[in-house]
Amino acid sequence: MAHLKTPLQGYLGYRGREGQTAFLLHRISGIGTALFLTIHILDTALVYFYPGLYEEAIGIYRTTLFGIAELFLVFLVIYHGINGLRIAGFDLFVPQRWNIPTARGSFRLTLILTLLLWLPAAAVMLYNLLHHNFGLFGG
Amino acid sequence: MQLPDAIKEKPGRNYETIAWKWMRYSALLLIPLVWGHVLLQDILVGVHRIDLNYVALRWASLGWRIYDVLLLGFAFAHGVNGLRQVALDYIHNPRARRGVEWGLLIFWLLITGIGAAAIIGGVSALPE
Amino acid sequence: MRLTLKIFRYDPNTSAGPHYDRFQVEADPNDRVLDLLEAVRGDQDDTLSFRRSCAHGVCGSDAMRINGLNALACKVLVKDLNSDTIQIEPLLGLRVEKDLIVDMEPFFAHYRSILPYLINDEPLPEDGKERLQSEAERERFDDTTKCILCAACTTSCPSFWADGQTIGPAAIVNAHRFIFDSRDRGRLKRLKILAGQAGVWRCRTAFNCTEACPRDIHITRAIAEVKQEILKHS
Amino acid sequence: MDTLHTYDVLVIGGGGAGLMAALHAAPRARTAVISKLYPLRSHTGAAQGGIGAALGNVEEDRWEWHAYDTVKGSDYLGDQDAIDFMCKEAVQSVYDLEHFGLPFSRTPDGRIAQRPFGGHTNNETGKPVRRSCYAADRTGHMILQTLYQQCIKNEITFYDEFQVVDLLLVDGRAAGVVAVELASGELHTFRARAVIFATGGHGRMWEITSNAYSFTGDGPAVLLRRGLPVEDMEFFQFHPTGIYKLGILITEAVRGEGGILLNSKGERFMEKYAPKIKDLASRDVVSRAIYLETRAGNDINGQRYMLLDVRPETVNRYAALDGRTRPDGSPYVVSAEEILSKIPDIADFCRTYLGVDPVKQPIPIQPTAHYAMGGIPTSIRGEVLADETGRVVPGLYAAGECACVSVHGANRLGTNSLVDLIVFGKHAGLNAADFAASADLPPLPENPQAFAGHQLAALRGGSGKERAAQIGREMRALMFDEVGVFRTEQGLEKAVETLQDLRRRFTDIRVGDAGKAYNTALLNAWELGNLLDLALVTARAALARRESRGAHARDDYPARDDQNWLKHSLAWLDEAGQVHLKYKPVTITHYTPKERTY
Ligand SMILES: Cc1cc2nc3c(=O)[nH]c(=O)nc-3n(C[C@H](O)[C@H](O)[C@H](O)COP(=O)(O)OP(=O)(O)OC[C@H]3O[C@@H](n4cnc5c(N)ncnc54)[C@H](O)[C@@H]3O)c2cc1C
Ligand code: HEM
Ligand code: SF4
Ligand code: F3S
Ligand code: FES
Repeated sequence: MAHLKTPLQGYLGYRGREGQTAFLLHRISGIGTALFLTIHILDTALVYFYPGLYEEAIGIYRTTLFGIAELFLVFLVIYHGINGLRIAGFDLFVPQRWNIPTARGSFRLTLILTLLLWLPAAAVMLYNLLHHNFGLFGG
Repeated sequence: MQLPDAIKEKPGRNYETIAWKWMRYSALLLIPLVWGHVLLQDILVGVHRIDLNYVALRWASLGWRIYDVLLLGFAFAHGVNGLRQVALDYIHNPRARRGVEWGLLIFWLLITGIGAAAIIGGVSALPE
Repeated sequence: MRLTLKIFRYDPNTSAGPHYDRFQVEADPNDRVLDLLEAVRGDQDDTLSFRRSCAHGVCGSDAMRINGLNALACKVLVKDLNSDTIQIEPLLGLRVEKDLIVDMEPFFAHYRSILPYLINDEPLPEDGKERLQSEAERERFDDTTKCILCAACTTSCPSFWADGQTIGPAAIVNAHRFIFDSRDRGRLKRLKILAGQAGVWRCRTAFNCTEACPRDIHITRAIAEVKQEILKHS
Repeated sequence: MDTLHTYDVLVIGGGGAGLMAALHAAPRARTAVISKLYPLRSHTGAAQGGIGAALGNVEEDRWEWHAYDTVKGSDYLGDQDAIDFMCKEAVQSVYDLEHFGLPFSRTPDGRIAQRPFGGHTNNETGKPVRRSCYAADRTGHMILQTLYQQCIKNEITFYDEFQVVDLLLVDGRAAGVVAVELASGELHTFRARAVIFATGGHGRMWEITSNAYSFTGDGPAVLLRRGLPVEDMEFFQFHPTGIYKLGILITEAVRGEGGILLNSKGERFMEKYAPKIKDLASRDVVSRAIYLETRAGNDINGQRYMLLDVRPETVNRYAALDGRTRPDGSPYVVSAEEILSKIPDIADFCRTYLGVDPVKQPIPIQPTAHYAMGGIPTSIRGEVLADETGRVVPGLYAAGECACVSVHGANRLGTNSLVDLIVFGKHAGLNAADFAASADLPPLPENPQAFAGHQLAALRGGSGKERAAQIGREMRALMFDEVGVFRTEQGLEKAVETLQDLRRRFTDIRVGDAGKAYNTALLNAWELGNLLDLALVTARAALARRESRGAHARDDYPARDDQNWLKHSLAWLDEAGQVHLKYKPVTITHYTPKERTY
């Protein structure tokens, strides 16, 4: 990857607006999800190939560190989903509406929706984490 | 607007065009599949309650198996094609590109195969 | 008011690598950034190199990064920047030849690759006069005829940063201008070119192009329209 | 890279004139275009108004009417054979542009749209005629783009960012040019059978101008240095409404929509100078009025500008006072939206550069140096003329704003420059290709780069006592004050003297940039030298012409004097810095000079 210099300069130094942020987040969330999904397929497959190892693997998911990572992961999956719908919606159904006000507005809406969906989910997950790992809430 | 065209070479079906459509149409399906999965596993059930028994219980139902096969097929194919797009953005040497594309193809087949085997095979009995 | 210009410098004749120079200039809030560059070159350091010609945003010579955003130096006023330090850098994604001057050839090569000229070998009207075109047909591609090929869009596009082979928004805008011209007959050929690996699918709707365009062209929309047109014919 | 190139035809300049010439020379001759700017950056792209041609798409029109209007507009200094030729050819040339793909605006029946423009009339009724063919308000931009597109299609060879600094002449015949490659700083020698100059105007010698930085008169200056004359340099058009300080053009259309010019007392001063048509008087008249008001101390804030007020309330008030009506007889009442829809680009310029919304605040304006009527003397065939007898320099052609055919005489009509580019650019190209087909390749002079190299070396090796930027500033201020809209004997004498002094001081500058790649300082300094030479010639020719005609307005000789001055000037500049003037008659075919009233 000898050609990363310019993109990095751009991603870090170019003062792009909503569109650039949306693109970067979408890319990061996509790659992140894809990598996680790979691992997840493999560990789930243990139930068939090495069921003995499965419990150990799932044990990792129960650690506090992963619990926190999971919060992020869910955020990324929600964001990627909504933003993906946003992109697909414009591209497939209203391509003529791809202009600056709608692009900026729809991205902000995407962020708001993501937060709205994520906060309750995060609360539940945080509850589970605190409950199981720290014995709170009457654990 | 109907326009006559002198040059009849059509853009035709090429891989990039199909891939672009695929990313978008699969996206529409992925929302219920992926979100449903995440909602169920990570939030409603939670990792602390997931174990072999839980998996075995779920896969006892054919419906869930079909759901998971679909999820695996769509999400992973979508994801791997996404990774391909990202990789081709940054890798320009034609040979390296071909390498990446073949590598990802094999990676996709392999992982999908493993996943599919598990879903079809189900939970093996724990060796006593 | 007094301003500091922080300008990217690179001179291929010396071994020194790229660096930034600072210049203090006296500026009027209504000055164009181009005026400040002229003042620096005229009175402080004549080794500073940049391109310019029309000085009012119609020739496309002086696209550069001003405080991190692509713009024409002659269309950005000091007062609109709201800062005491103005950072001026060359366009991203094209090789810097000297200071703010970048090699435009790859950019024009992409432009040429989409056959940017009317293709129509049919006989001309009998009376030797104009080909007819309705007002609505003319209106269809009006927006994309405004392009001055300044490269502000292409060099703000993350896909172009990542891969200089990407055809880039400016070339697509110019293809759009012909694809939707009712007099043109080379549409499908252009669509085929744009459907390729380096073509329209590289656009991830990052919108930097549309935000940067000094002619306010709806670039992303034009790209989306070309994408739809390809889908229709594939 | 090899620095010797050989072609049949060389075109210097990638603007409208140059590209048109290249397109017409290339099919029959090995052709290359050399341009100091990327061709698409040429100033042709700035033209907004339109291109005049008697297509008669919206109402009756004839090319003969166009010709008469042009003769009259030129204050009878234009050569009538050339004007006839241009106006007749204009029609086909516009159709050619359309066939090349130019996206003209359209009429409801799908033809090229046309609109009225100052000075273009129906000769029978005297009423304005819609003759200006346009593509929104970007006609020049579309011409430039379309011609460049055709050049790509026809695979024309381009040397982009090569600045021509010398013309090679062998036994009085063109043999090629010498150019600096901007990227490398190297000198290149181009050999050719024929050379066409199309380098544009030289408005950058004035402080306030609508012209591009690149309009430095390189072509005429290079030829002057090689002992060839320039024609009618005293005639330079000042457009009355340029944006204050910046000079960016605000088209006449704004006044056409009812805009009013106001001085610091809030007076509509044009009433004093042109009681009948007031703010819609011709360009030279309005520019002069603004200047006189300034001199009388009626400028806004003492800052040498006036206000152009196009707010609906102002427009409607004066329209009522004037009894202005719509075509259907109803009173002329406009809304802000209607005004904005007619002048979108101007509104954009005002907002960007002044922060002024033209329908809410008046626009500060002042006259702006706009267009060079004078330049390299050429025949109708585009051949460069060596003297007052019409002797042709074999193999040397010129077209566009740098040339003087003369079709614009003392004052150019709006839309006629683009016609000039297209018609004479095409014919210069055709004729140069013809010439190249029958001529042999002239030998190169010995040491072809010596003269150019010497000029550039002098700029680097001066004493450094003077700064180029300072000399430039002084020249521009001087030209604007003394050789501007209004001229007087005293002022012109002072200008000639000061310019000679500035030229002496210029030999003491030293370019600080010692590098080769993109040494813009060096080439800018060289361009300043060109401007100084042309400024001197302009001032000198203006001093000599003791009459007022078209754009040349003498305070002390306010009347046109056909007895003594119905003639073109030709100026030579010798090495000692002396200007030598000669004159040649105007070609008059069927329009006898009479007083010019509108
Ligand atoms: C703001 C504005 C509005 C106008 N509106 C109208 C209008 O509505 N209608 C109309 O008819 N006219 C109009 N004009 C006038 C008209 O646009 C110009 O006169 C005309 O475009 C000049 O064309 P050209 O081809 O001669 O020069 P340009 O288009 O400027 O081309 C000059 C070329 O020469 C090249 N060049 C210069 N020096 C050198 C050198 N030393 N070596 C190599 N190359 C060189 C440059 O790179 C450039 O490519 C307008 C002018 C202005 C400024
Ligand atoms: C939840 C539903 C999902 C939706 C609606 C969705 C939608 C999309 C869309 C529309 C794109 C194309 C973006 C573009 O070309 O500009 C995309 C790209 C991508 N997606 Fe998804 N996706 C979803 C889930 C996933 C999952 C589960 C993964 C991981 C396996 C994933 C990984 C990727 C990757 C890696 C990209 C490429 C990103 C890039 O090019 O920058 N997506 N997604
Ligand atoms: S589309 Fe806009 S930003 Fe891009 S080259 Fe054209 S004018 Fe410049
Ligand atoms: S910035 Fe690039 S990604 Fe698309 S919207 Fe513009 S071309
Ligand atoms: S100098 Fe022409 S666009 Fe800025």
